[in-house]
Amino acid sequence: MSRREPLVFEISGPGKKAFSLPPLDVPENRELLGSIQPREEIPGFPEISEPEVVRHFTRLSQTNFCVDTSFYPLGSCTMKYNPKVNEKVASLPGFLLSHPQAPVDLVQGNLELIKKLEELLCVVTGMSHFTLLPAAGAHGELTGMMIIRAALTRRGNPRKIVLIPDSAHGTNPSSAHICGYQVREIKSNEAGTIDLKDLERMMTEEVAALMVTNPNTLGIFEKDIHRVAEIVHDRGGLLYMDGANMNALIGKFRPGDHGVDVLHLNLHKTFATPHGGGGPGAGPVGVTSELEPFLPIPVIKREAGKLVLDENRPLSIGRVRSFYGNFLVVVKALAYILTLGAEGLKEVAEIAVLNANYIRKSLEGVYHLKYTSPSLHECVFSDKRQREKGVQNIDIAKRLIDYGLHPPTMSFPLIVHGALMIEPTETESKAELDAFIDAMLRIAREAEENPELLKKAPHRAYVRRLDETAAARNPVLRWKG
Amino acid sequence: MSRREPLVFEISGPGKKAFSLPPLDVPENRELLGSIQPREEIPGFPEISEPEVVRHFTRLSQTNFCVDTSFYPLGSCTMKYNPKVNEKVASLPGFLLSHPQAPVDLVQGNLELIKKLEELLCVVTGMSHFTLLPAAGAHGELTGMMIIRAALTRRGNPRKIVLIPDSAHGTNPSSAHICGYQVREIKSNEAGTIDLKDLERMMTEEVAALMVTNPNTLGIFEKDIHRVAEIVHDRGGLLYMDGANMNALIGKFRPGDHGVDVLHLNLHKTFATPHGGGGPGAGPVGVTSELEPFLPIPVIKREAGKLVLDENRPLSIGRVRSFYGNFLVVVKALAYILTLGAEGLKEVAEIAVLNANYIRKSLEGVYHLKYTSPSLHECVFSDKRQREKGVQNIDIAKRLIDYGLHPPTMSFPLIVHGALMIEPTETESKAELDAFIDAMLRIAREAEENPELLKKAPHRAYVRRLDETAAARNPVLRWKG
Amino acid sequence: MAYIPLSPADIEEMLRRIGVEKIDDLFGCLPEEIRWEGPLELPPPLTEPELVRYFEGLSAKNTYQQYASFLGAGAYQHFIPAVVDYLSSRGEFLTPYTPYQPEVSQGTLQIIFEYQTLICQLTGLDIANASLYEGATAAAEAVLMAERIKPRPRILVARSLHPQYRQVINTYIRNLQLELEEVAFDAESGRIDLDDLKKKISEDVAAFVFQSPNFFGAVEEPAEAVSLVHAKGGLAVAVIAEAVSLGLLPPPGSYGADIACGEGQSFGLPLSFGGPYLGFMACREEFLRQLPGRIAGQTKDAEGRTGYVLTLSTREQHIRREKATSNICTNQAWCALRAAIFLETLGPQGLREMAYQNLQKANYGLERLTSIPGVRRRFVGPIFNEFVVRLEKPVAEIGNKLIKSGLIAGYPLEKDYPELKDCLLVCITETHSKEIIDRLVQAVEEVFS
Amino acid sequence: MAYIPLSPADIEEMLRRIGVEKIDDLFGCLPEEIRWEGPLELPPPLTEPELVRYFEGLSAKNTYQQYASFLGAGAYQHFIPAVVDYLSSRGEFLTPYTPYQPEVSQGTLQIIFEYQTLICQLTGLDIANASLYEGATAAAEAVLMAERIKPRPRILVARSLHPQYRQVINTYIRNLQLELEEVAFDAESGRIDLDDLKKKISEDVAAFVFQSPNFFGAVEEPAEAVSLVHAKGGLAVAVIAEAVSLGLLPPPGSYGADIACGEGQSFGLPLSFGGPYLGFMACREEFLRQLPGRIAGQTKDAEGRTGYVLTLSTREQHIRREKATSNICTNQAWCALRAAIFLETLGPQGLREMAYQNLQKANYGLERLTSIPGVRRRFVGPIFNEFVVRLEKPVAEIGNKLIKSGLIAGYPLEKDYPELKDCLLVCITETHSKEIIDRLVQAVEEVFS
Ligand SMILES: Cc1ncc(COP(=O)(O)O)c(C=O)c1O
Ligand SMILES: Cc1ncc(COP(=O)(O)O)c(C=O)c1O
Repeated sequence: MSRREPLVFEISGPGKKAFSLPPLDVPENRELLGSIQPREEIPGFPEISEPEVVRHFTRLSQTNFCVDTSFYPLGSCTMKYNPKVNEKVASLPGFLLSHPQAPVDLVQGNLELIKKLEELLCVVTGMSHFTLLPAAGAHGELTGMMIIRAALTRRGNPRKIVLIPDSAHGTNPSSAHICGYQVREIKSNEAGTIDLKDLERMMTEEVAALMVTNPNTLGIFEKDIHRVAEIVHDRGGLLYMDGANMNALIGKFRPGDHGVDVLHLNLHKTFATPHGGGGPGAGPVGVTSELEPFLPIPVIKREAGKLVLDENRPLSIGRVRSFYGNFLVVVKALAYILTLGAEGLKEVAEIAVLNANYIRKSLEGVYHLKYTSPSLHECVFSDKRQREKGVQNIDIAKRLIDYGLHPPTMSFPLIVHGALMIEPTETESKAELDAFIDAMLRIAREAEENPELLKKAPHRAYVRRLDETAAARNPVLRWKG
Repeated sequence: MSRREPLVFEISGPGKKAFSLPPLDVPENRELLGSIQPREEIPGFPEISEPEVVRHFTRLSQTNFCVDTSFYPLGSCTMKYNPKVNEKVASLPGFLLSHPQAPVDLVQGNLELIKKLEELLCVVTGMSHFTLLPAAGAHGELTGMMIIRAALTRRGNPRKIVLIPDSAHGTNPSSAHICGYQVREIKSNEAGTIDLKDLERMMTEEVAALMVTNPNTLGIFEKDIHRVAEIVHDRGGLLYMDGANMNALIGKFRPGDHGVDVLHLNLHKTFATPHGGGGPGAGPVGVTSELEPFLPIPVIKREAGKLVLDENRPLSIGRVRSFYGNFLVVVKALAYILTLGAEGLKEVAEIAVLNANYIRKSLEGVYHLKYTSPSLHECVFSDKRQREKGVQNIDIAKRLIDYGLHPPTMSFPLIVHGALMIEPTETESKAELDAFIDAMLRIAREAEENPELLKKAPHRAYVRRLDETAAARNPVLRWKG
Repeated sequence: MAYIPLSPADIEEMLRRIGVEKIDDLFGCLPEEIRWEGPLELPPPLTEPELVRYFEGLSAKNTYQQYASFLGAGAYQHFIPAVVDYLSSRGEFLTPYTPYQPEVSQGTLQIIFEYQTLICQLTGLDIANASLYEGATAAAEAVLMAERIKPRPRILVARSLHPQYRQVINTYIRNLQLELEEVAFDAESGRIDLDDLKKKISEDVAAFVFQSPNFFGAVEEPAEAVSLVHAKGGLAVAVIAEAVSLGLLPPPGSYGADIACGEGQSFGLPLSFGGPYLGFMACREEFLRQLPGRIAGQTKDAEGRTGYVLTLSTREQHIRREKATSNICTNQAWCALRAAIFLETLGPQGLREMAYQNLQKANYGLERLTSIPGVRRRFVGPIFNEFVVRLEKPVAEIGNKLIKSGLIAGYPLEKDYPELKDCLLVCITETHSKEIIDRLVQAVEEVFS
Repeated sequence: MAYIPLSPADIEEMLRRIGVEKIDDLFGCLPEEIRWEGPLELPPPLTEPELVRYFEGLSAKNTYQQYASFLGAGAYQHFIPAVVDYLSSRGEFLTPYTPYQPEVSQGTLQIIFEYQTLICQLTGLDIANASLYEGATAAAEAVLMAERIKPRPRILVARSLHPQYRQVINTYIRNLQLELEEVAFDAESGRIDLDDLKKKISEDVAAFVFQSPNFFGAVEEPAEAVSLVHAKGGLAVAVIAEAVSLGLLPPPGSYGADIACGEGQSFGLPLSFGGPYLGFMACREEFLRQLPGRIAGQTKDAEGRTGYVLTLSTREQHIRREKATSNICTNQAWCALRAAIFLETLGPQGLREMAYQNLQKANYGLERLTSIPGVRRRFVGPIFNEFVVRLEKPVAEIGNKLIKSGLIAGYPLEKDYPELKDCLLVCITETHSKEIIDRLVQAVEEVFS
């Protein structure tokens, strides 16, 4: 009986409107477009009033789970609290209104801000230089791999292959591929980490780089990172680290100190910028000083007491996007670091790891844990036990919705069949964790006693379970009226 | 199973915090309070973190129905759409940051703004002067009645009695009473309006004023307003009009042209300022030029090219609140009038009346309509038919909740037993009206077929029906831990 | 028009259903003679870009915000955490009305319940209401309430109560056969003159109303005054105009106040040229039935779960009409919401720290200023975040000179207290950095040298 | 710390449950040798008031916003209705992630579906994705997509395509054995030089990429160019850098574009120093399986009710890994939300009117400016809201003088087009009043007199 919000196109009515401009204040000239026929109408484009706009989006908004309302333990995504003061400072008029093509003299505040965050990220990671241009993690990977390719090309040979552990996020192989590399998978060992022997075997002169995620997507620290770097470097390769999981390590481990040549961070994870329903984020890339010449343009530098844009960099990989990155995201991340300081950031890692281990300990024995190495910021269970009753990870996930909880990540790591990758982050209270644990334990019992209940879940959401197969089979990708 | 948000006191944990100030930057002196013992603690005061603050209030917010999400036909309250740009202009720093004790030279923008709205309200209502000081409708009534009393006192006799129709809102008699008057009720006639004969009879030399609401709370126009004014004036009384229902009349009828001596408006009704979950509002009072000397202080006047505050007004009733009224509400109301202009305001009244009549026509015959005079902006049905099945207005109201609709007003007018006072306003679409009509028709059928369903409603709200009797019998008015 | 969601076709169809030809037919009930036919003489409508420009223009005509200001006198500049704006601007808080229908208003109601509890905790009293208009009318309501409890003809108010509050009380009671009398302040300390109180208190006094910190910023120690009042069977009404002081100073309950009321603006409401602000009121449990305004209470739903409702409405105008405890209907709920967010964000440590910094900084400023020859402290005794200085040059002249240096030094007391015509009321809060205080000191020094 | 909701007691209890003594024990998996032990050398933490002050300081260091600016060149100042900020700032939109779990993300998903439809309607193409990073990477993705559809070694780009877009395409393809070649612009009209295109087009060209209105503001009539490309079996990729133009100019679908992509910043995103912006992409239905990025689709739930999901994810990296159509994961969903609110608020009339005013005002400015001796129109033919003028004095000198009068006259073309070193690109939108345009004209006049 609960009413469903129609599509805007179904609310539309000819003649309704929500917006007007002031009357044109220059003499009108009806012959400006020459032989070009201006379009007479935009078929189907919706016409609604302002109250309808507001209701439409407000109602739709309420059907979303989000960090502001719900525990959101989506593994690998670091769904932490997004501080509200950061939104406020990112809306200051000097930032919002400044044009990316403005003369640099008039936007020194912006350049100082970007430079500042670059410097602080160097401090945090031990890398020697950062670029804040990439729009997201994957974009950072691409940028980073391009830097590696450019550096190796400069050394004489870009090489052909990139090694990537089988536990890696899908963007890693995809980014390497767009950069012109073939991808070879390294199998994880029983501890869930890189098998050094395998690495030694595969790390040939053909291999440009190893892309390692640390802690990896199982939440396990690649403790041999030092040795890994040695092997890669010995064979003339470079070491790329996917820093998407830095929330576990911040203030505890600086990749730049331990042989990592290129690193990307996700500001929308570790540095608390909001995920926006899928973006925008930012994926800054840090490099060693050796790789600095290859950074994308523009690079901000200080010259005669002011900040300028350096685009004249012959070794640069070139431009990876227009303008200066997702600037407002950068503002928020800087605000976050300045608020937390050194102690605060370390506390982030500590509590993130505490929370994950609290969950792990509370669910171990009830859910199957394929890799039992110590967990850092997340733990990856599987549905192995529940599958005996025909219950899969997706059923558990959908049942969590009935308890008002966002499900964990299930799409990876691919090496855990039926994965439930749980990352609570440090911004969850014990009460929230306990509610989640409690729900998971109940669900495990329900899986025993009433598996159908789970397979039909969710029962109490805005919609019942949606048919994703049908969606892909008969794609309806736009309203057609 | 849906989780309920605990009280903040239940989330509290010693040592958690959401806010810090910068360190004290002046030399500390520990002996400043002399013999006064600073309080050591505030027993029970909650300690929570910022993520918890945000979740707490966001979750709670979602349990509210509101104009931004729901049709809200609460009669007599004019729950129209609150334009968002008005919120924006009311947050401009020049308004938000200005101190009420600032030297007038430094706040000329504010004074101009207030003056402007005073003038425009005069245009809209035909009154000769306005004060924007009152904080709400009832405060306006009190102010207005004080003005009447002061004027009559000046004429020689404040008199003793105020006449008020039995259909009036409860604030009318209450305000008159606080102003030192006895209240006498005038019975409504069969048309639902003031009985002129009765008025003639009751309008003695003892009577200070008649408080009339027009259109009255039945949504019916007091068409004899002219004659009413004559009668009151002939006997030396003054005519007060409660303008809470001006949404029906704006651009169609100006009270000041027809014998009304004092009028209050509700900016939070007719002029679209948000209701804020119960306030703030503003209840400006308009008066004839004869009554101008009695307006409360301060009065803004122009003097040597600038605006100043006149507090030296010997006949004034005095000060009715601190400072200059609910200033930000005034900003929003001015924005509304300037956006709509003359044509827009008239359209407001027209569509408000159209919408109400559309509902009336669609429900007539199914719900009982005690007064069949033409409706303006609202129509008042009753539960008379449904009561035969034991179903009362409250059951209908609670059932509407199950359909995602806010119930109408039920607490008055007292002359309609089991009232359902429905005011759709002009900002509802036909689709919203149809959904409401449809629900009301279904509920009428449900009342026939399954009265228990209604008596147990709501079934799908955040809570089931709440026990108001128990609340009043054993008042628990604060958390005690 | 942007705010009307009906298309011409919708209107046609609706008119058809109603059975009239045109909208004007629906106004047939307005006799032609009295119908307004012409267009209203209003300015032509503004589009959104024009509207924004117009108000930006007005906002910019205010220059106050460009000054470093030391104004208090009933409205206080405090820091407001970003979450207060973020949360309170949600449509679910801005656009519902009074929670008459509790099942669809649990958010509003639970927050009122929390707010009432916070006010009780802060004031040290038993119960609180959901809000009143602002401080001055709250004080007036307290007087009316006291008189209902103790129907006696005289009301005493301290002369150190905010002058506007005194005026409002006077406006409210002058039609009610009540007599208002002022109790002097002690010329040396600025506090309640106990001798004067002793003289004036009697068994026909319904209530004694005083403010602490008082209008001069002096922190009262009201226990003795309260005893005097109680001894004659009257009620003690404590007014708090600077609510942040409750984070540090003894609560009204601790010194025996029967009713505490005042202004909650300091709890997360911007200065906003004086409104909307937040009237609050708390009292002892036994006076519950005389408390004005809305009250939220806890109850159970049909399934036994806890929920909240407006309660005890038999006190209110919509039930009791002329016999109600107040005529208030629309109150300041959204301001109370902001106060609740503010207080829950600050917590006991944050509120205390804020109050403590006010105390420290104001005293620092007081000490520095009064070390300038020509500037003297007017009253002895503890202050909170305001204090009175006596200037050896005309206050207006000094004020004008400082304004030229971008400073508003304070509130001149002459208008309200002719006897203090050479005095200035200076307010310093946690928002004033040492640097800005020093700037004031230096500027005053210059004026006096 | 404000963002951590655990009390010391909570931590104790949790450690006990885990069975370790202290938090540090949980980091045992980090070998001691590689653990960072010291504190990070970061500035001391700022409290909220300090943080706000710090950023206010940085914001104030930007002075750009004090100028009347005629900059466009890929980023456009348009009016943004208040509802866009109001609605998009809701936590329910800001703080969820990609809607992997559709049952708790119907809001996000339905809005993406609406957004995709709006983009299809505006571009006149069949399908659209949920967003890409911004205009330049969208163009690069379009090139990669075209090459997957037509695996051929050469890519042609119009020299009148935004210089930064050309550079980004170059960065993306240089590791992929693809060759990039520029197609000249006609020296007179600034449009695509069809002769040059004819010379360069061949059967080994995968795609021809052009922009309309192009970087010089000239409105292309691309039908002929598109035919030339199609005749050789290549794909025509239309780039739109100024999305508001779609409200008035013929949509890419109407002139045969196979893929349309570009920058959606004009749809409700503030200038923000260049980001976050909104890459959009639409194409013909047959290319669906090669489209990069997320796509929302309609489906049914278990009770047969309509709902929305992310679909066709077999194109994407999390399923296909190195064989995916793109590596994109996090996109610009929130920017697409803002675009959807913006477009639904403007509606067809509003968007058309906005575009129309851009056209009229820019042409008014063009005419007025070029009536000044020393200022000449560089290209003939219709423009939208940007145009190029040739100045008879050095561009930098003129620019510096105007800046002193508070004006930023436009974007000097020399850096990107040495052949246009005496030229300035001027942008005028609906946000420029006649008065401000006239002020520019007058200032330029003064400089030239
Ligand atoms: C481990 C890991 N690497 C890379 C990415 C890609 O980052 P983005 O989505 O910002 O492109 C993700 C994102 O979920 C991730 O979890
Ligand atoms: C007819 C009428 N008069 C007066 C009032 C009182 O106005 P307020 O609530 O603003 O005090 C109301 C409020 O609902 C009303 O409907």
